[in-house]
Amino acid sequence: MEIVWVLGVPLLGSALLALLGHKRYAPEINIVFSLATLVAAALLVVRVIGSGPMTAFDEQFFVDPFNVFLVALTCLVGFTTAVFSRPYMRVEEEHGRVTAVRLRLYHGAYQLFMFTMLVTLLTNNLGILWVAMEGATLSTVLLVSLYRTPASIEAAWKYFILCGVGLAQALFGTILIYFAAEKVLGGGTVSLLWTQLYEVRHQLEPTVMSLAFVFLLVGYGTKVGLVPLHNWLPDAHAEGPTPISAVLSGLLLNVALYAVIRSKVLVDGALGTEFTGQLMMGFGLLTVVVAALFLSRQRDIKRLFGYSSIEHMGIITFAFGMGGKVAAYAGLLHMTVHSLTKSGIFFAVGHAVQKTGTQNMADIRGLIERNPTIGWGLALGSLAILGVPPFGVFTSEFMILTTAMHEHPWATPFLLFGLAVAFAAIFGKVQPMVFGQSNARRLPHQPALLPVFLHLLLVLMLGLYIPPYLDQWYRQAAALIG
Amino acid sequence: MDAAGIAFQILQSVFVVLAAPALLGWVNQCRAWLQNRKGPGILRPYFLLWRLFHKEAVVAHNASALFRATPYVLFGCMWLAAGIVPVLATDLPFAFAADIIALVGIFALARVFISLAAMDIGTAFGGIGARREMLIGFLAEPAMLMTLFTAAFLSGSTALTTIVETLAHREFAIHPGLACAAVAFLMVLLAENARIPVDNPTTHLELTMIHEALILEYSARHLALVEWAAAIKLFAYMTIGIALFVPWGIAEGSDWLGLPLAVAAAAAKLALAGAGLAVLETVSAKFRVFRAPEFLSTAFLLAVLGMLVHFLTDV
Amino acid sequence: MTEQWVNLAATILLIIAFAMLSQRRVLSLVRLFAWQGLVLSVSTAMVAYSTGQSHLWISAALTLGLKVIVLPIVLHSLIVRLNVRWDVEPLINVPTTMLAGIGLVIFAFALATPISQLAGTVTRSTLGIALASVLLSFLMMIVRRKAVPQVIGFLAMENGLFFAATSATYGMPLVVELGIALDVLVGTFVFGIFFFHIRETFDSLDIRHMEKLKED
Amino acid sequence: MNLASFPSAEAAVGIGLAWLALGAFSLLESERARFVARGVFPLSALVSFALAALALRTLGDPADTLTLPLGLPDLPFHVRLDGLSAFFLCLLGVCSFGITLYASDYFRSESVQKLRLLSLQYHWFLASMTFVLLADDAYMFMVAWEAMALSSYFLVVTEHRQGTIRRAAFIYLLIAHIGALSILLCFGVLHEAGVEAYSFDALRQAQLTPFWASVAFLLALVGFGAKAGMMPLHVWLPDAHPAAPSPVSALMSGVMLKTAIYGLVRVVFDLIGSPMWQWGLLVAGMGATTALFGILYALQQNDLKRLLAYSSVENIGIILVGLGLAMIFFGSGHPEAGALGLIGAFYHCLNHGAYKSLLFLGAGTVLRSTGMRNLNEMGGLIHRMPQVAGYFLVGSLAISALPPLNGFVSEWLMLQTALQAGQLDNGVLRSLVPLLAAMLALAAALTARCFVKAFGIAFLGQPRGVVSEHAHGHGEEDASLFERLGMAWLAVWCLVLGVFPSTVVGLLNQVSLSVAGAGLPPSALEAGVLWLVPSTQARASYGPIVFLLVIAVVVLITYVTVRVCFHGRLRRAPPWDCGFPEQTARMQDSSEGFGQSIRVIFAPIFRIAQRVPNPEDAQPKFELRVEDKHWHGFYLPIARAVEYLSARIGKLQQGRISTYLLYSFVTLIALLVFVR
Repeated sequence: MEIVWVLGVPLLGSALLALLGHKRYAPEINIVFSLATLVAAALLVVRVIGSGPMTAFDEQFFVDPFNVFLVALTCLVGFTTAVFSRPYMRVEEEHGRVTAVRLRLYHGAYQLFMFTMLVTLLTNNLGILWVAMEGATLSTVLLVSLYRTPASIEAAWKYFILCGVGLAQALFGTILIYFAAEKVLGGGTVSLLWTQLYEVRHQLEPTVMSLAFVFLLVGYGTKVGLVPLHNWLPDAHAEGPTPISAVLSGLLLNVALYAVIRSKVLVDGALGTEFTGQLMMGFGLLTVVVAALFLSRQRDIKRLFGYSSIEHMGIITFAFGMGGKVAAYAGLLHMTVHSLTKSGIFFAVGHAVQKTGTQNMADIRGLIERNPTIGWGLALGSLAILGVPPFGVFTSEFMILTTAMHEHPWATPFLLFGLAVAFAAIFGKVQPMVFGQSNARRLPHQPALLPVFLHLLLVLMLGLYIPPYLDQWYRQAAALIG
Repeated sequence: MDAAGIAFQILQSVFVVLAAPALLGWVNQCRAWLQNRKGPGILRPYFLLWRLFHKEAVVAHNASALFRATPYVLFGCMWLAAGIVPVLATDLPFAFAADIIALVGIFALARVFISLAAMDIGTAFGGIGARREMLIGFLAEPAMLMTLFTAAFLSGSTALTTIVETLAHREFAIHPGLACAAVAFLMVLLAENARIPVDNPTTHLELTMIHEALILEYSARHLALVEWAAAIKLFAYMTIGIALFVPWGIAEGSDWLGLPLAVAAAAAKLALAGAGLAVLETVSAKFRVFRAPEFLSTAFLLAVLGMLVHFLTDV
Repeated sequence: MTEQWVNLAATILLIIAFAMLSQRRVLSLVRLFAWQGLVLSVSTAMVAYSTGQSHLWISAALTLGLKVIVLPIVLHSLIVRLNVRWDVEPLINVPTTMLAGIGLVIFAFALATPISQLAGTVTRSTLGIALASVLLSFLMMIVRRKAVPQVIGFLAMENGLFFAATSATYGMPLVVELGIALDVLVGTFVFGIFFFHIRETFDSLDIRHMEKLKED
Repeated sequence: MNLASFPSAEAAVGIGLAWLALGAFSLLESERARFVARGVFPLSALVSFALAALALRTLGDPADTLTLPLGLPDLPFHVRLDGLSAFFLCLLGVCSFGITLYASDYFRSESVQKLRLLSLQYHWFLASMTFVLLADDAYMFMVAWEAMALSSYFLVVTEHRQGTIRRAAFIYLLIAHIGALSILLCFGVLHEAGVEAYSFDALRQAQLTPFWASVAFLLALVGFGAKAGMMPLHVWLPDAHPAAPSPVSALMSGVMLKTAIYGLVRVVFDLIGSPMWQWGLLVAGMGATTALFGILYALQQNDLKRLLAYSSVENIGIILVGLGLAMIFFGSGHPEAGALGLIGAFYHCLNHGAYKSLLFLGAGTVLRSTGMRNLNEMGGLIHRMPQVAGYFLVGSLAISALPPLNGFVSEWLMLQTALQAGQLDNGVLRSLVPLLAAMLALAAALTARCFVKAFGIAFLGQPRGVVSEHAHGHGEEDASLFERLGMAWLAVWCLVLGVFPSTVVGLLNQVSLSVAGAGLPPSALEAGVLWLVPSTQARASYGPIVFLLVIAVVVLITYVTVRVCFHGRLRRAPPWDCGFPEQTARMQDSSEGFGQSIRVIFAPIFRIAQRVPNPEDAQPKFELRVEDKHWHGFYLPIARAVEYLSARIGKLQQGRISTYLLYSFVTLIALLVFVR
């Protein structure tokens, strides 16, 4: 029942905002719907904690510890982003960057995006998963080009084409899985249900499954932002409105990775080898190293953090590739803290960009003097994302690095190189923005920094203390994946 | 530590302090003879000190307390050094307070103080003197330490008294390690006591002087103490050299009967060493200041070599 | 019997894919795309007829409606309205592209053969062709420099996938098929909107104008 | 009170928490700056005192452990207070007591906004150091370790408007972070599997092949070496330490560097357990190079605080030599000599903590009161601020390893360790170890020269420049009361540590016993309070009390004799001008001048840019820049290589969508080929 609420609320919100999105009070409606989704998700979480994994609607939907925590995370970040977007989009409107009509599109698509992501997470049907993922692309592509600048249109076009082509590969992979499952489970919907497939995963044809995994990895990996399929990501992050950058980085990438991991579990069962793990480790390392090198060349602040997301996706992919309970636990934790931290950073970045009127990092200086909260938010957020304790990103990196050192020592130099270069690149660019002589100006609307510090506080907490129920989730999910 | 030991200790200290100017006088006298001059006599330094003590001290306007305290510190350091080097006997209770490393430390302490005092007034020469003194020091000090270490390795101890006892009982043999060390020590001695070829104790030429530049601002009793300390320093160095390289004849234990013999032996050895120093100073010419580091690094190298040679030969 | 017809359809599809790869005129591309849809629809119907899978009829009808009628019309009208009928020069010359295409076909066949052996369907030998047409469409997207042909390539790739689904498995479950169809439809509309935006912003649908976002 | 049941670990954690709370509290207080300076800082000093007392009391006790309800699920924060931790906590407590007292005066003229943050970061810095020393699992250690780096980073960047300071802080944090990653990997090597296995107890159990043990050791050396300022990872240190406010510089140099030493000892002696002599050779060699380079660079500095920072590099080198010697001796089966080296290294940690803090505080008062940090502007400060001059002199003498102050004791202990080389069986080692002693001696002599320069040029002579009008002092020229108290405390420690070494060595012997399982021979400990003896008195001994007494008595006797027998007449006159009456203050030897001869002798190790004016120059100006070669020879090439790589990689993303599609296509094809 809660599933209906979780999925229905954003769908309804989308429909409503498609009509009312241009009104003065639309941001508030957006917030209310996001909050309602969050509440529904919380109820779902309570239910799952209470009674364990469950399926619904003829097994079409499925909730287990793995996806329920992602659902909760998605709804939480969705809500805080909605809170952040209220003053942010108002300022944009006053600066004349968006019109009321486009705000209608913005608000409607925002809720639609939430809906598609929640469907992706909750569905048990691999086909629907694909459909919803494509839907997520479709609902955000026009948001990326919201400002209608040449750059934003170019970014959106690349986003659309690259992700579309990528997802086409994923569809082929899905077809192959269905092809393999058909012989075991017979045809029909049942052959695409993840729970059913999971039961029979050992009987699936290995050749087909390994081929399927390649297509799925390339397909969903495009959305995850794995190198060399990542090229859409920095553009889309830099040119879209900041709230969209926040949810793209914080949520969409996670969801895409979720799809990869769901497939990996099945393929692993079929193959019984470390094939998928090695593939993912390879992609992960390549991603970390290349993204780190890209980081040091950035001038645009949002692009910078876009690349940082790529790097972190690389780390997570590597972690899941290693497998094992600790690594999988760390990967899940990293997904959580990365999306919290990165969206928090984008909130801070959004305000900083509005205050200084530029995304060029060389022109942003001394935030801490004129806007201490934004400055501190950006500084602490960057440090957190760079894996400096006591923030939670460190916790997962701690587990990932030590496990890697123990099980795959050859990989650690790459990781070390990536992390060190990323640190130098990001912090070397963030520090002069935060400190020094200020050039920021006053804005008509109070910045909504509550989300920033809420996220940072959560991440800080995860660095020092992981609540038992969260721990239980992670453990169960890690057992499932690892 | 017994009463006899303490008596010996005090006796030796007093002896050294009182005898030191005589050694200086002797060296100068020898040098004069070698240069075909008549010479001022051995007792001349005592007379000079006496005269200086009677004079009125003149101190620069901006001299600080450090400036005035330094001569006393210097004198105290040297006295202590003289007290722990076995000159007459090896049973010196104070010697346990300071082994060879501490001995080098004492000399360093004195050096730092005199250098600081030289910089206190703020004249150009004081600064130059301090800088040159520390230039000599930074190479001489480790060279000295390495020399002593060779002996320490030989005897398995860093206590001077133990070293001397061990070495004195050793069969006479040419020890290549020790020989290197001896040469190095001699070089350090020359440098540390402002002798030719590193410094010229008799010059007041601004561009070359080291020791004299340091004490340019001192007068009267302060100067007397500084000069006296310098004399003790020379004495101490010579006795260290003697103790390390020709230790025979020293009185062991609180041996009152052996004392006259020890005094005689010490006096003879010192007289010989002083004469040798005079010869050395006469036949060599002073280096330019910036050659001094080369001279001293040679000493340092020799000392280290001596130590290594010791390890190669004395397994 | 059906197998031979389906194989024939597959061969036609492959030929159409090559034709699209070499076609320079946009309107002809749209026409080829419609033909591709038609062949797809017919072959789906044949499979449906021979196997009695009822949902395949719906698939066939859907394909006919969407890919033979709606999308070509939409594309055609867009081309007319945007006045982008002129010829398209590919980035790489046609013979080279064709050679690469032949290589791809061989590769796809080699890849698909072991899998085809496992398939229990009558249409199994066509899986290689389906994969080949997917890859050929991919290649087409790479070598085109205008937005519209690129989108047609994208849609052709979708067709190839659809054919793969039918040939390998007698089609995906209906829900999924419907979802995919919806996505394709919405996607095409979004593409349409984009064409206008691009045109408005850059005065041309040449995607070479959109190479500003890069590392330098 | 029952000794056995005293909850020492709890108390230590409580002290860390107290500091955290004080920091948070000062953030709450937004109105009165004076209150923070006068209330929070003295309170914090009391906390330091409590820590020192607690640590001193528990130094010899068996380890006390505690588990905190924080941390990872299977790995709550483990706390352990054993001899090693207690010793370093003691160091922290002792130094921070003086520094914090000082800080309460030093900071009081800051604005409220700045002071709040400063106080927060300062106290969190203290707390994180406490937790680093208490941590008993890899995770808590890393968290505390990086929290320490982070809080000190923010302290360094306090004056963030200056570009050089921002750059210094950035490089500091970068190297600290890379070092931390290296430490992390070291723990990774040591741990077996599973999250629970990150507690130090589990790491101790690890069975490692010599290869992996060496990997772990090397990673630890790089990680802790980066923090300690070991060459060539030291480049951040001379920039970052001077950039911070002076009490913070004092804390960083005096205490924070020692946490790195603590870490190295903890990992090598405790976690890995059995050091190999090859490691010792490496550590000692690095240490000796570090010491020599550090002091040579220190000699070339004109900025007083920078000079002190480079001198910290040197001291770390000396400590590393001590540690290396200890590892050599432990590794070749001579635990007694090894323990002596370890004790020497620990002693030097303590000493450096005391005198380097003192020196930084002295430099701080000079900076606060006159606004000057360039030696070439100073001169004659002894007349303006005799108190500071006195304390600075004590510090300078102590750091120059002059008896009877403390620096000499540790130097002596390490030389004594080197003199045990005769015991070694390996011929190469036997001749290398004395070489280390030679390097140590050279470094010590150079230190003396360096501090004669620092003290002489800053405090003696005549003023060289005009005192800045903008000096942010508060009226008083010399150190104010709390500043004096802070410095006096540290100066007293310099003296106490110098005069009562045998007591300290007795305590350190227990530390050595607890961490390495070996101590000095009994004959060494029976010699009594007067004598410091490494093995037997016949071999070597040092009696600073006797030493001090003799010098004092002699000086007194001389003074009295001179005064009684002769007279005390004194006349003030202008200094002797050697016949050239136009002497000015500018003719004094300058800071560059004092380094000149060293610069010439050791020219190859410096990067010198010098411009000597022509005789015809209308406005002759001498310019000299001496830079660290490591920066140009090691770091810049790495940075350039990374830049080059990233430029190459950047070409991948050249904006054309066809190319991107091609990537995706090629990836797919390649993977498909791979799968087949």
